[in-house]
Amino acid sequence: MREPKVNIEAPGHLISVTVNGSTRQHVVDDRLTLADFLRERLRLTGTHLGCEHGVCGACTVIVDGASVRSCLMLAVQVDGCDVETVEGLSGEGELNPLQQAFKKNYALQCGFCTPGFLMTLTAALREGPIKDEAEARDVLSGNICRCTGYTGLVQAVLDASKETQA
Amino acid sequence: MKPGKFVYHAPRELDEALAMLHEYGDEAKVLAGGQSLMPMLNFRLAQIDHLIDINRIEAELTEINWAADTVAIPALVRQRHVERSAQVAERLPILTEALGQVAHPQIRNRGTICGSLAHADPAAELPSVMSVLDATFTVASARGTRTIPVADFFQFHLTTAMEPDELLLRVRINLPGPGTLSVFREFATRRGDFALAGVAAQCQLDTAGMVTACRIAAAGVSSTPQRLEQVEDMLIGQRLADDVLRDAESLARDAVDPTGDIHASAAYRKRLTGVLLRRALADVRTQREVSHA
Amino acid sequence: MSEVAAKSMIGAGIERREDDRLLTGHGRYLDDLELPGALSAAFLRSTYAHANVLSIDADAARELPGVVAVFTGEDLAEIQKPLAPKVMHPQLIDYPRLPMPPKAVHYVGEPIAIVVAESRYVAEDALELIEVDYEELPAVGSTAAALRPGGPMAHEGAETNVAVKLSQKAGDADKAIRAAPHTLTGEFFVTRGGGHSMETRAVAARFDLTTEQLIVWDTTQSPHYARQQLSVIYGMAEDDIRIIAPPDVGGGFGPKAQFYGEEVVIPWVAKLLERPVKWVEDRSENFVSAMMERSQTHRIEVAFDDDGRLIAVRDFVEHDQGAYCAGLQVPSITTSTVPGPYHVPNIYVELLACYTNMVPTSSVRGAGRPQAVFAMERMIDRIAEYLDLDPALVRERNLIQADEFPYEVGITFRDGSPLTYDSGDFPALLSGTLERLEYARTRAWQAEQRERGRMIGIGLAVYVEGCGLGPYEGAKIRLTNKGRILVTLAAAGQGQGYETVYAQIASDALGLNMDHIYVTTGDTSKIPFGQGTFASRITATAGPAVFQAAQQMRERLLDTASILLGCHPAEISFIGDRACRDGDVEKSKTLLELAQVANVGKHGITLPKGVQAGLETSSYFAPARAAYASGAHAAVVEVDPDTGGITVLRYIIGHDCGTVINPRLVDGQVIGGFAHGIGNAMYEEAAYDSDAQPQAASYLDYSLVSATEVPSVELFHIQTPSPLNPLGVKGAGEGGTIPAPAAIANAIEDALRPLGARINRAPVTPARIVDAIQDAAVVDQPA
Amino acid sequence: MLIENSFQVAADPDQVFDFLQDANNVVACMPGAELVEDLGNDSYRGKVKIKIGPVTAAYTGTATITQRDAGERVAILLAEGRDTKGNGSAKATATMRVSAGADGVGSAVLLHTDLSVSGRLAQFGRSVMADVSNRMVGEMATRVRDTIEAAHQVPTDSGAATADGNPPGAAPATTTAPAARPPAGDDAIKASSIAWSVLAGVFRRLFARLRGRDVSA
Repeated sequence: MREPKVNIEAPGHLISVTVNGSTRQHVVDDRLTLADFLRERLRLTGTHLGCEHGVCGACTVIVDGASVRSCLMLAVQVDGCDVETVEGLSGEGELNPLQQAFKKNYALQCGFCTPGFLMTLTAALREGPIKDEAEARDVLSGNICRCTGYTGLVQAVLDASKETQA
Repeated sequence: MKPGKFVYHAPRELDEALAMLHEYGDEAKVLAGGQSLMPMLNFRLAQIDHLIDINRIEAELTEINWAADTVAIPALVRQRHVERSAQVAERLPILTEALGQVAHPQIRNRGTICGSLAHADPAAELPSVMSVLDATFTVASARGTRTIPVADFFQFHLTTAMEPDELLLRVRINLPGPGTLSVFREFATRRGDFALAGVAAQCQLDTAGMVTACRIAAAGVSSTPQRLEQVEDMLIGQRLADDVLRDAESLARDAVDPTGDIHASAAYRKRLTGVLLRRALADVRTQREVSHA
Repeated sequence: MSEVAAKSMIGAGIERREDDRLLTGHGRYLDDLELPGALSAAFLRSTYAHANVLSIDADAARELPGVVAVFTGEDLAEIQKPLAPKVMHPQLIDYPRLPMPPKAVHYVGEPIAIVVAESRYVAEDALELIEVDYEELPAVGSTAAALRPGGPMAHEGAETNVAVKLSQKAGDADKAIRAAPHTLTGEFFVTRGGGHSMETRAVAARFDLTTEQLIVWDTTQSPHYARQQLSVIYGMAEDDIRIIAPPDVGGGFGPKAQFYGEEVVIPWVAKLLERPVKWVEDRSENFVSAMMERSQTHRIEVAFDDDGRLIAVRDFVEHDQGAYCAGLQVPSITTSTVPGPYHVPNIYVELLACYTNMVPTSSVRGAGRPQAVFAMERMIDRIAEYLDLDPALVRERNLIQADEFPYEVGITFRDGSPLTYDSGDFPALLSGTLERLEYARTRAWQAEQRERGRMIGIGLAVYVEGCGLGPYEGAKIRLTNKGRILVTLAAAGQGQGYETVYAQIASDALGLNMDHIYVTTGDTSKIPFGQGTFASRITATAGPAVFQAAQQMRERLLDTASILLGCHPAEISFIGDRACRDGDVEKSKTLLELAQVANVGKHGITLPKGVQAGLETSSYFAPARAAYASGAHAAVVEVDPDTGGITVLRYIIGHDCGTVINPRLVDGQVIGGFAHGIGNAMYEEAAYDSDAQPQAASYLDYSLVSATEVPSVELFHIQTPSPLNPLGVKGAGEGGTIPAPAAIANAIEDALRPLGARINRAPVTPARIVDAIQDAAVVDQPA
Repeated sequence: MLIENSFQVAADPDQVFDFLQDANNVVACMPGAELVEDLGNDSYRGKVKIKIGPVTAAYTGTATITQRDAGERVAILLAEGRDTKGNGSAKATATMRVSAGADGVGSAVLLHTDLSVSGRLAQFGRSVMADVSNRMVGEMATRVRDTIEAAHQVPTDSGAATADGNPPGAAPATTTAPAARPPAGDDAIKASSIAWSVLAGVFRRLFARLRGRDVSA
């Protein structure tokens, strides 16, 4: 017979993580999610929490080159990783081609889901062009937008794909 | 929707991880991709005291190991990696095909093959695929390693034959011989959803188009992936003619006893299993026609 | 910067001003606010659908380190006052909806205690330590159960679960039906669905001890309504409560227009604790506490002549009001939406709003209209089938014609005025839709494909949408001391692009380039009165208000400039930010200069003769009555009878919302609404079991549509300007949603016609299609 | 949710009914369940732990035999429990009927259970809960049979599961429930439930103190 094991003392973990190119060191609690770490500790509030169970995609960020749900990762897991968030997409105040394509095609309304879409697409477009509407819809299907009906998003993906592959 | 408290461990060595599992047993959970466990922790459906993250283990757990007639997929191989492997597409096309239907790329980027199998959701794609591939599961604990055949591995919803102190080290698959044809078919309400039902089928056909061997498993219609042995028996020695397909459909429909829920009635799931099987077998037939064309 | 004043910004599809910050991660949503020292709150919610709360033991939770306070309903007795229904009825049997009821709970998810802690993580830990002793009571899990004789009551001691009976009457439907050559009946059920804005609800508050003012940040669609409610409940002056809807709100769709217990509890707790407190609803909570809508059963009977011309419609409706009445707007709108765009000489609609033990219902994008359109449009198809006529023809024969406006339907709309369609051209909408569909060719193709075994179906749905409701909306316009035009709206936006649209409208009225105009919204301290964003009303109410206030401002600017330039106002025009005499920039005053003279002034020095101090105008626009937008949808679908899989092959929308201010944004509203409609048609279902336990409490079970489920849409507009406002505008936010379930269900039933399967329920899911095919097969078997 | 279960026991119906009248016996056969206190008047305080993969729920509550008829060999048990973390509750009314077995050999036990679950587990996968409940009842039936048969040491032809050399708990031959899992899982359930064997309130406070030492995140 054993007493239930419970957390006696959580000293926290020192992590070192590169976020949008700059290295940050923080002590984080065991259970702090990556999304909350970015939002609360680094105050990078562009990453949004829409469902916290990995369906809506609003919290999508890029970790070591791959798009992931930041609500389904712990902050302590990104120790030593390279994390990219929406705040890192455009330098010098200019919108990057993907962001411009979003704006031009009315691919956003309330904007809450937008950072997740941008990060998903950023990772996807690095892998190669997105050729047609069907492929665009497939790439978009891991993120939910309640406002636009996706028409603008599809067009933005196709435009950005042309632009970035040109 | 914040997880309850737990102590996070990130062992660097497999032995260290196994020692922790040995110590904490039922109060610990292994974190690989986390794409099933983390939502449960966030919902506080799962509450654990120790989370053992195996992602930092420096042993060779991230590479697919190819041998002459088997392939082993160790614990940290991500689904996306397998999905994109040209070698997998060539040697195990059913796995590639099924992975393309697992959730969405962001989930597959983190999710591991072994993690999904250890999670043992009967509606998931991979358990039924492993059933037809006749996979064996190598599980490790501080007490040693053992292998479990797929028929024994899946026990119930989210429940496998693994003891609380065991970790799924790798899944090993015998590579299908030449001429083996396989199909994974599922039907889901939305792209990336868990299927209302799914069917994995692998058949060997002789030069005359006669089925000489076959394995069929259904997903989402039982508390584990369900082998459809009655259908397999019936198909052996048959050509995949339309009437045979219809017989297979009705056998499959009768062989499963699913539970109805808010998404679909039990009757629908039974019918759907039959339909998916018929279509899977038709695909097999088409594959053969193409390869013989 | 353009050197020439814009000619007409109304109608221009310009890019949105909001986008740059939203695309770079610099949006300012409520949870992004910096509130130093803020505590996190979490609510304990009932796990029972109906129970008495015997006791709550929160001692262990209070002892948890990191927990600052735990309050039960009893601890906050002073604020346990009813949240009044938004729309009342004299016969309504009302049960008090308390912010955090101390004694009894009436739905799963009802808040019963609040934990305030240093972090949300700790607050949720503490929730698990609170022990509640419930006495479970029988629960009502559907309207059918609510109306079952001898069944349980949603509220203990009640004699009936019927909250109110609403009815509408024109002519004598009973008599007409008795005398009619043909009648058909149908029974249709539309299930519950939610708003599901991607940002959930959230409230943060700070009590300023120095000024004794309460500042509340709230994701509400109706900040002024929230302020008024808080003022009543707290017994505080409205001026001491400032509600700020943050600049960015992640979608509303109706549920955020309602007023909730959490909005009462959070500011009060902040006041008690003298610390800022923030609560951000998580998705789990959202599933069981944000208001929902839709659930209705229609038993409809139509009478018609040999040509399919409608003689009478009689519809008995059961409406799921949920556990409390948050307002009767939805059932009321349903009753007046039934007759739609058709000549119906005899109408009788009777609606029973029923209490159940589920989350209260209120408006969700579409608000009572999709259900009525579903019932009516399905019956039009059934008439066509019965008479072996083309469903498009039956519609054409019954449509109100373009020269019949204003058209009095003979019943009353929810704004209290006679249901009078202001303008429209329904035949043009339908024929435009059919033309784009190449209807005759598509029907021929359908027949041909049917021969080959493909189940193709074509579905049509035409609707009229009451929108642009009163009572009023306001706008203030000011020339700031920096020389820019500031437009202030009471309405709070949820992503509709208010900062862009209202600058466009103001630009036209001012004759000034948009670059000099900016817009703020949703802060009760900036404008004294307002109503809120709901019922597709803002463009038709705030739009004219902005337009009028901007016209006044233009006069004021021209007057001031003309005095300074020594000419007549008519000689002034704007070039860039300069008010120029005779178009000459050498003889001009900049907006900054005008502000310097009329607003800033010179300390102690008299104003130039004739100049009026303070360049500020305001306007409140109160429409005479609601405006009516309209539209026609057509769907072509293919059904796989084996799996029940549905593929939408084509979808066409003809839409008329009067004058279009920004076509790109209107298209976005319509197509976004359409996606919601597709969800209602085929995917979304907030299922409850018979014990009223929610069965779809995550996105694993509640299916929101993604890009792969929403088909491409071919959209066209016709513009019949509303005579009810100077801009001629109507609402645009819901037209995509309203008829989509009807059009899709009509198309599916059309596809299945050879099998005789009936689709009587939305959403239509693959499983239900196959089950319906099986049912039809059983019925068809000879006895 | 209705769960129907029937099984044969190679023992006299009255013996079987007597066995089932003792709450201690029944609870000992129920996976993850234990009795905490006899409250008198056929009423007991107890707890049940359910574990489905990483999902766990622990219920504490009371079980009362509300009706018993030795002549008809019918008993009705009402069990109500609350999740120890406040995430819901479960309530079951179980009607047991023992009759003579087919052809007058041994006994037939009919178990009719009406189960309702509220809260989080009800919201997540009702169909899974149905399977879980079925399985629990099935497992209990198997154990009841095995225990009675072991006690009465009657060689059996109906209890194929014990006769064919399978471990107890595996593959009940005549229950309608899905195949139960091998002993490893049972032990896991048991081990956990023993770990929970502290009165709920006391436990919670202990839990609070231990967990609460560090406030972060």
